[in-house]
This record gives sequence, C-alpha cells and structure tokens, in this order.
Amino acid sequence: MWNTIFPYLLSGISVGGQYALIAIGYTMVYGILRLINFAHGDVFMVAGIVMVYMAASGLPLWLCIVLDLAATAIIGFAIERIAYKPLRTAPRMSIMISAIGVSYTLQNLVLYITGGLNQIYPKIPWISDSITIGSATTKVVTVVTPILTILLVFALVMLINHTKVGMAMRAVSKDFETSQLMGININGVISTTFVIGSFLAGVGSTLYFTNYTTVIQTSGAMPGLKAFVAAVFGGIGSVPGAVVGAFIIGIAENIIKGLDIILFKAGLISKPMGLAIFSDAFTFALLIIILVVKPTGLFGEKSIDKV
Amino acid sequence: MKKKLDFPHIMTVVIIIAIYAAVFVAEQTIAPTSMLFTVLKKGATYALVAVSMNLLNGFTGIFSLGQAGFMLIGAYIFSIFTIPVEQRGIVYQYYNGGIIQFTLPVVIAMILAGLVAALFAFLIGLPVLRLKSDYLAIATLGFAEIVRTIFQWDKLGPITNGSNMLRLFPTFNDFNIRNAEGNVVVYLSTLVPMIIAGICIGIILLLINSTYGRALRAIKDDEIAAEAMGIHLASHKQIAFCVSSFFAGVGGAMLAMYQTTVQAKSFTTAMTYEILLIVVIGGLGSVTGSVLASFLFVACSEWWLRFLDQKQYISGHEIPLLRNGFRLVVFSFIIMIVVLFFRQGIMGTKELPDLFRKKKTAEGGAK
Amino acid sequence: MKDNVLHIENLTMQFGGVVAVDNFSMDINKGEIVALIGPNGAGKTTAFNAVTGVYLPTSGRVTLNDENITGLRPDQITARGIARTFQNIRLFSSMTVFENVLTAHHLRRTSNLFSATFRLNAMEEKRMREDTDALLKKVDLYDLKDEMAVSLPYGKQRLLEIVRALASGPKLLLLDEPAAGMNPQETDELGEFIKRIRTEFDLTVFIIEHHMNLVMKISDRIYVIEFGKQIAEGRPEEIQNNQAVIDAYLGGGEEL
Amino acid sequence: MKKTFAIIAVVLCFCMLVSTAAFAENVVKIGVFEPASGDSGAGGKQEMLGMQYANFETPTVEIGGETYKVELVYADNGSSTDKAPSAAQQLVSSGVSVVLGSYGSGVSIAGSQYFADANIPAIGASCTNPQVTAGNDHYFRICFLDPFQGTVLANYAFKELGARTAYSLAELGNDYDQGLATYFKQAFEALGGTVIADSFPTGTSDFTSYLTNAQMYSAEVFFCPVSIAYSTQIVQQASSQGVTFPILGGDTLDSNVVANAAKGTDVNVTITTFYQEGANPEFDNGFKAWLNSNSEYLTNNGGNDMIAAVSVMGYDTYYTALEALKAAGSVDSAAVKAALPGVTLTGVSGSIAFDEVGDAIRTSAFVKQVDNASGDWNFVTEQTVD
Repeated sequence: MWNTIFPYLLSGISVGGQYALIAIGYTMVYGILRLINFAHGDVFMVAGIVMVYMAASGLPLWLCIVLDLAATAIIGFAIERIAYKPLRTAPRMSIMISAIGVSYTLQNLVLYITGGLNQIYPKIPWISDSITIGSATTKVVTVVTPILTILLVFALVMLINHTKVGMAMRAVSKDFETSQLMGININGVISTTFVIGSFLAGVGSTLYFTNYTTVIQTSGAMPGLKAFVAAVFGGIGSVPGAVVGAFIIGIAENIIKGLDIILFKAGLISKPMGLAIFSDAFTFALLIIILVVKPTGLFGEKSIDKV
Repeated sequence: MKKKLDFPHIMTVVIIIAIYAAVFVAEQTIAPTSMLFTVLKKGATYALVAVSMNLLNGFTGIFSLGQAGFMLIGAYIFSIFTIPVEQRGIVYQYYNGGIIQFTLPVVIAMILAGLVAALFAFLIGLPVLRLKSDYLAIATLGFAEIVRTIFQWDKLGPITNGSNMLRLFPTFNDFNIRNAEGNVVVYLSTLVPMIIAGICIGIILLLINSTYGRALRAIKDDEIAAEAMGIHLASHKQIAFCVSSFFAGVGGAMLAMYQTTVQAKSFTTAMTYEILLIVVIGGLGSVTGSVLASFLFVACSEWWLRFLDQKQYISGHEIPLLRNGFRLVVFSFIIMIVVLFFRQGIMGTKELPDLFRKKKTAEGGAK
Repeated sequence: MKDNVLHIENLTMQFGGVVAVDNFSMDINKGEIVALIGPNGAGKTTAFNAVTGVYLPTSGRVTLNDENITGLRPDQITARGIARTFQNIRLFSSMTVFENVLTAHHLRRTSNLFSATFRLNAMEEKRMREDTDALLKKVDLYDLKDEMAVSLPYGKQRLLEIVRALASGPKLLLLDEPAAGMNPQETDELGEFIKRIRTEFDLTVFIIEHHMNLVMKISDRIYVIEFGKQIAEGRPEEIQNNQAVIDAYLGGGEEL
Repeated sequence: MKKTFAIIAVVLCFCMLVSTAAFAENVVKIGVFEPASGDSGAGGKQEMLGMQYANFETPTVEIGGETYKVELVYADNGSSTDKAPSAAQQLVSSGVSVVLGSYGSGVSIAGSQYFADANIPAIGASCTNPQVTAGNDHYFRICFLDPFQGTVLANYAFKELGARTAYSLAELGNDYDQGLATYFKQAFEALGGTVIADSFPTGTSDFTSYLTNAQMYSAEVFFCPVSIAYSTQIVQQASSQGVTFPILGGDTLDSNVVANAAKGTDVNVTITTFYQEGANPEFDNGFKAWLNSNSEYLTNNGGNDMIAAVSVMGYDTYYTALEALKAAGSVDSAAVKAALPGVTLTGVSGSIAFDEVGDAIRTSAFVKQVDNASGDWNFVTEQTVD
C-alpha cells in the first residue's frame, strides 16, 4: 500500500512546494492590499519565458538564474506601480479587474513574442538529474523543492518578524490608514511586498519548469489559481498558512490522479472510474468547503465588521 | 414605468426599432458571409451574458466569476435536448447514440437551459452567497471549474458525450426561412438572435426597475442599511444569482447556436474574464453600456482589429510588429487604458434614455 | 408593566475577551422617547446592534410587544416594527432621495418576483410611489426628491435617513446619534422634528445622543451606561444631578 | 470620453477598409485554416509550412484558360473549438474558393458548419477523426483515418512489442485524442489485451502521476495520442522517472520537437505517420533549402530542417486544391466542391483519391521510432491493415 501511495505523495510534495512559493506572493499582497493579484500566476509564467530567452542568448546558466530572478522582481514591482497604484483609492473591484487586465495583457504579450509555440525550459544541471527514492524515480528537483521552500519561508518569516520592513508590513496589513498616519511609507512597503512575492514566484518558476520543462502563455494560469486556492485554504494573509495549504493541495491533487489505482489495489473498486480528471476540480471543491465551513481558512484571523 | 412616455424614452424606442429594422434590411441585402453578421450574432449573445453578469456585479454588488460555468450548463442542456434523434448515433459515436432519445423544440430547450442553470445557481448559492466579495468570486470561479470537469466525466458520457463535442443541433442559420428547394427566402439568422437577446435584456431591465431591482441596488449600496430596511439579504442575493444564471444559461444556449458545436473544454475562466471586461468597459451598473461594449468588443476582436494579425504592406514596405498575436496585444492595452483611465467605462451608470436628458448637476458632479 | 414596547433583559455582548454590554436591562413604554447616553465606547451602539439583530447577543433576551425577537435577523426585526438610523449615515448612494424612501416600501410588498417584474403589481407600485410622495411632502423633502441622496447637505441626509426609516412603517424608531455634526439651530429643529413624528406616526423613540441639550429637552426617560453597565436611570432632571453620571463624564478621563 | 471612443472607432473602420482593399485581377484565394497558437500551434505551423512551400513552388494556377495568382488567406483557429468559428467565418467572409486544414480534428469539426453554410469545400491534411467528413459533402481529406491508425497502433503494440496491458492517456475534450484512444482500445482489446484509459484536463503540465499510474498498472506500453505540447512533456518526464515501457503515439507526435525531447534519453518513442523523410529526395531537398532560406520558417519548423509528415500533407493538400480548381474551371467554391470528389493526383505522400465519404483511399501507415542518440526519426516498418 505504502509503495503504491509513495510516488504520488512525492509528486504532491514537490508540486506543493512550488505552489507554496507562488502562494506566498498571493497571501502577502492580499494581506496588505486586500487584493487578489490575479496576475501573479502570469508573473510566474513570464519568469519562465524570460529564463528561456536568456538561456538562448548564451549567457552562463547561473547568471541567467540570477538575472531572471531580478527581472521577475522588477516586473512585479512595475506591475504594481503601473496597474495598481493609480487605483489605490478606487473600489476594490476596480483593482481586481485591473489585475485581470494585467493577466490578460501578460498572456497576450507572451503569445505574441513566442508566436504561440511551446518554449523548452533550459536544463539546469544537477537538479534535472534523476534519482531513485524507495519505489519512485524522480528528478532531484522534486526533493530539493520542499527543502528550499521551507528554507525560504523560514527566511521570510524571520524577515517579517525581526526587521523594520517586516514590522512595517505587519503594521500595514493590520491597519492601512493608521500606518499611513504613523508615517510608514506605504508605497515602499507595498513595493517591497510585490518584489518579495515576485522573487519567490521566480524561484518557484525555476523549480516548476525544471520539473515540467515546457512554458507557454497559459502555463501560469492553473498553477496560479491553485496557489491562490492554497493561500485561501491556509488562511489568506498568513504565510505559514499558505505553505501548509499549498502542500495539502499539491498532495491531494496527485493522490486524486492516482486514486483509481489506489482504490483498486485497496480492493474498494473493481475497475477504473476515470477519477483522475477530478484532480483540479477536487482542489476547488476543497476550497468551497473550507470557505463555507471556516471562511478565514485554516490559520486566518477573524475580523469583525464595524457598523 | 411611468405611463406617459417622455422625449428620452420615445427616442430610445425609436433608436431600438431603427436598429432592428436596419439589421433586417442589411440581412436581406448584404451577402450572408459578411463579418458584420458574425459580429452581430456573437455580439447579441455576449450582450445577454454581459447584462446578466452586470445584474450581479453591477446592480447587486455580488462579485461572481461563475458565468462560464452557467453558460456551459445552458449550452449543454440546450444541445443535448435539441440534437435530432437520427443524428445522435453520429454525435454520441462512442456511447451508442446516448441515452436521451427525444428532442425538444428550440424555444423550450432554451428555457430549460436557463432553468437548469438557475437550479444549479440556487444549489451553489445556498453555501457560497454568504461569503464576502473576493471569497465569493473565487468560490464561484471554482464552481465553474468543477462544473466543467463533471460535464467532461466519461461516466456521464451517455448524456454529455463525455468530453467530446456536441454538434448537429439547430443553429442560428436554421432561423432562415427557406423555400421548397432549400434556398433561403428570408434571412433571419441574425435578427432572431438579436430579438431573443433583446427580449431577455428587456426582462432584466424590467426586473432592475421593479421594487426587487431597487432592493438589489440597495444591497449593493449598503448591505447593512438594506437589511435594516427589511430586505432579506440571503433571499434577494439568491434571486439575483438565480436570475442572472438563468439568463447566462440562455446565453450559453445562444452561444451553442452561434458556435454550432459545444465542448466543455472551451468554457474556461478566460471566458468569464472576457465577459467581466466587457461589463467593466461598458460601465458597471449600465445595461446600455454592457450591450454597447459587447458589440464593440466582439467587433474589435473578430473583425476590425484582425488586420493586425496579418502582415501588411504600405507601398511595398512591411509594417513592423504586425504578425499573429499582435491584435490581442493591442487589444489588451486598450483594455488596460480603459480600466486605468476611464474607470466609469463607456456609460458609467447611465442608460440610453439618459443621453437625451439635460445633464443633471447632481449626477455630473459626482464624476 | 403597561404598554411595554421594548423590553431588554440581562443583555450581554462579548467580543472575544471584551465585554461591550454587560448584563443590561431596560424597558420602553408606548409613546415614550427614551435616550441612552454614556461616554464614548460605553457600548451604546453595540446595544442598538444587539436589539436590531446585527449582532447576536451573547446572552439575554429582547422582546418587542412581548414577542421574543432575540436572534432574529435584522430584516425580520424591521418587519416586526423596529426601524433604525446609523451613527455614520448609511444612505443608498446610487439612488435619489425618492428612491431611498421608496426602497423602504419593499418590505410591505405583496407582489412576488414574477408579478413585480412583469408589472402585474402596477396598483401596488403606484400606491408605494404615492405614499412616498406624501411622506416626502410631510417632511418638506419633496422639492429635493430627484436629487441624489448623497448630494444633499449633511443635515438633510440625517433627516432623510430618519424619513427612510419611517417609511418602513415602524412602531419603534431607533436613532443612533441623529444630531452628530449638526449646529445648534439644526439640533433644535431636529428635536422638534422627533417630537412631531412621535405624535404624527404614533411612535415610540429610542435614541442615542451626545448633545445633552437635545437629550434633556426631548427625553421622557434616560438610561446611562459606562463600560457596558447601567449606572443610572431616570427622568432628565434626575440624571442631571446624579453623581455617578457626573463622575462618569468628568472623572472617567473622557473629553466631552 | 465618448469622443475618444468615437475617434478610436473611426480609426479602426478606416484601418479595416485599408486592410481589406483588394487589388489585382485574377486572384484565387485559398483559405488556410490552421492553428498558429495554442496546444496544436507547433503542428499547425508545420502543416502551414508545407502549404507555403507549395505556394512558393507553384504560385499560379491555370483555371479555365486563364492564369490566376494563388493567394493564401490565413486564419488562426487557436487550437480551440471556441475560437474556430470566428476564424472559419473570417475565411468565409474573405471569399476563399477552398479551405485547407485543419491540424487537429476538433477544430476542423468546429469550423465545418461555417464552410458548409457558405458552400465552400475544405480539404483536411491531417485531421484523422472520422467525424470530420462523416455526414457532410464538403469536407475532404487526404490522410488516413483513426480507426485505421488505431488498429495499426494496436497491432504494433500487441504483436511487435508483445504488450498485453496498455495504458492510454488522452486530453479531455480533444476529439482527436479521445477518438484515437477509443479506436486503439477497441482494436487492442479485440486482440485480447487490456487497456486502462485515463484523461487529463487541458493545460496539464505535471504528468508524473499519470506515468506513475501506468507503472502501477504494470503497463507494457504507454499510448498517448496527444498534442505536441503535451507529448514533449510526457517524454521528458518519462525519462526522468526512468520508465521502462515504450511510448506509443499517433501522427501528432511526428515532429522534430518530440524527437528533440527524446534525444539523449533512453525513452523509446514509436509512432505511426504519413511520411518518412527520404522517400522523395527531390521534395526533401527542395523543402529543406526553402526552410533554410528564412529564419522564420526554421523557427516555425521547431528550429531545424527535419521534415514533419504534416508539412508533406500540407504540401499535398495545396496541390489537391489546385487540381480541384483546374478541374472546376472556375474559382466559384460550389464548382470546386463539385469537382473535388473526382480529383486524383500523385502527391509526395502517395497517390491521392477520394472515396464516397470524401476520405482518402489509403491503406498503409509508416511506423517510425526516435533514434535517442541523434534525435532523428528512424523508419521501422510500413503497416497495412486489410
């Protein structure tokens, strides 16, 4: 039984770690701006495309990765400045629509630049190699991802809890207006949030596309949506919540993909039911259930509306 | 509402009649292959769906992103029940012709499409309508994705044809009146969808201007005050959600007729986003705006901007940048400009009759 | 007790560890104007919200005309005859003055979705509109009926909010700081207005207010609370001389 | 505000007029209904390359004693059935005499009704699903069909590879995938084997769990008749997961993109297809020279000059259309449609003739396998089924 489930679990943990890195961007931005940054998944995709083109230009790979992460952070920063900052006083729906517009724009730009053809992500040595663990053979990146994710999250939590910028972030997410009155540079904090979020999405993109090698304009949509679901699941605004949510969703979706055979081997069903197609749907069902049962997510804080 | 028709309302009626008359004349005189008719057909379909979304997002203030899901339900119900029995063997080729062995008349199938969509809306509305704005948005979006998967499930194949295409059901072209030889005598394939959309939008307008419509707007403006005025939030939100979904379902049926084929795969979140952008471009809270924006959006994307996708030459020189995909880039920039700099959209919250009224200082000052 | 309209019994409202209203009881009789006063943060609005169903009381009981309304939804409570205004004005911003008041009639409709949409309720709709017109005339807002509600001057907005509440046909009217932000003359007019509508609409009024002049002038009885607890109750002149009340206002570090 | 929109609208109308202004007499328009974007974009572009090369080689045609210049009109159907209608409509409205394409059966079916309504014939190059031509008289095709291809693949898997359990993976809502998977299953099970069929949703990029499924079922062959976009990922992920079963695919996998993905791995990728490079050296050399003349062509061909079978099919489709135009003696689409059933020619991919349904009469398919060292396709066998 364990041998049956283990490979799925491994895939799940790996993809969960990648979702986690994207989910952090969602959760931090939401915590501060109360904005679902629908374009975040596309920033992740753009990071992949930028990497493809950089590697094709012949630069050394390590430099590409560094430049790619920097470029992704800059893109995140630019998106905030161009598309969200002018709408700071507008109704929330306007900003969210602007985010959808940015997502649409990024996808179409990439479609235009790539001509709609799949781009093959460069092979990064070592993490692209295969290793065998127990009953599963996989890429090194699968094992590296969760470890790297946890290290990055640890660093991020340290940053949030023990630095001045982090304190400002926490203050702004608690009370936007008061923080402004207290002299916190709101724009600086928001930009920092976007830079950190995009940087992590960039790291996530490197890991993800090393695993799944093909980048097209729609590559960011599903992982983006799933990461967002993970962020809501864990309690939006909470970084550890987003990470836990991401791992749960990553594992759940891979288990569903193998559910037929798991149930079959457990003797619960006699022939395949075609349940694998529900892997995405299950994620969303999970989301609706958690929203209805506990709207603030696993680790979210409750807030009271003042009348 | 008022029995006396004032000048703005007379003008509105005149304009609408003139448009329908022009479409009728155009259809009889211009070649049916013109892109004009494609734009009008798809525009009418999108107009209905956009108005139904506006009823939720613009008038009731419920931020729902489930539109594609309800359109999918409508499109499927319509096509499942209208494929001629003798064609079912071809369509349901892997499922022995499917298990539904009768057909319904087009109009009844369209209404059924709406009703089933509304029923789904009712069921999903029970838990999710309690959620606050963004949570509701993401939950409805998730719902649409779940619906899409369920309709693709192999085990439902005898009904839904699995993930395979449904086709050979009646389309807009079947509204044309043909003579005994099968030649078209009167072209109605554009006019009829425009009339269907017109009737549905008319009903939505009636609802918006009724006492229920006022209650919905009250909810949008201030939920707490609306509740204190005795408006039951849950049931009124549920009404808006179901009515909106009903018309999204009918819109889905129209989309099926326009596309001539239906496949769950194509009812993606991108479709919902597209409709949302139309609503925003038209103006949240303006039916006229949604309708105008739908036709503009479809015309731009399907017709006027198509040349951007082809290489063009001016006196022998190739214009740079123009190649496949450029249209969408230009298009997205236009949308971003509207979203960022013309936040009120084309119409703001004004309707067609308002354009013939003298500017009210109160309203004009608010912008 | 005779002609009891509102009866609050041992009401407690807790938010996490904070007790906003602590074991509070009161009674309002028919035709009375009763005021609830207390320093900022004393729990006055919270008590209002508990009565109108915005919050579910942690414990205690609220009855209206001997009917238990604890735990009902706000709209159900409004339907039973309690209407209210808000501390920070909550008018429907996309609507005109006329529509704001008309919306309150939705509560008393007999039409359903279908009949309303297809105008089978034309008679009822006509009556609603006529009633609204009549009400607006009565309170001298008729000339402003087609203005957007939020474009009115502040004082008129306060007034409109009261009128909107009246349109829902209440027996008991709850006013949450109706004079906030008004100058002395407007405050005086408001006082007269409240007394007038009590008679004309056969109302009972429950009011939260900081303007002591207004409170003393129009109230029949006054309740005073501090930190969610009742510290005094009585007629205006009794309250004015009550040592506990004076201490609460002067000694509690409150700036008045 | 309103003025801005009015100005934009006017400018757009103007641009449109300029763009559609037609000149020159004696032009016959041929519609190219192919995906240039989306999951099948890579294949669509390769198929288009064949047509473009043919057009480059033979830019004019004699119709009714006059010389016509052939103009290819492109419409991108985006590999999606919801974008196909407007792309088809675009071709119809630009007045094409005949339509070529599309790569991908689903989009062909989705566009079909629009061509039927306008009485325009269409010639498919590589859309192999039976539904494309079934029940209509305007759709023709020059390739073999999926029931045939599915049987060939099943025979190969059962007899040559000796497989008894097959795992088949198809994309949800892709008529080509689902069709071929179904026919494969039917044929394989008729031979006495077992097929476990799974589907994945559009946009999937993580195939590891599906590969694990195949391993868990002890499948001896992994059948994935999917788009190039997905097959490259499956091949690469299969390699890193160290799978031992061969990967079997249909004609969509016949692309240098897939071959490149398998290069340097030890994954056995075997496919059925329409053409094997080397069968017609004259064409091969001409086409390669043409590809190398322009970097854009090379990019569209996946970066090198390996010949994809669909390019050959696109090339043959173009000549089929020219033959039909000649036979019709007119550029009128109805006349072309009437002339098409009688058209015969010898193309690069073999001799072409239509049966009563409008399908090509073909009885053989090539089986090819990736050479993992060089990234080339190696000819394995030519299969026929009676």
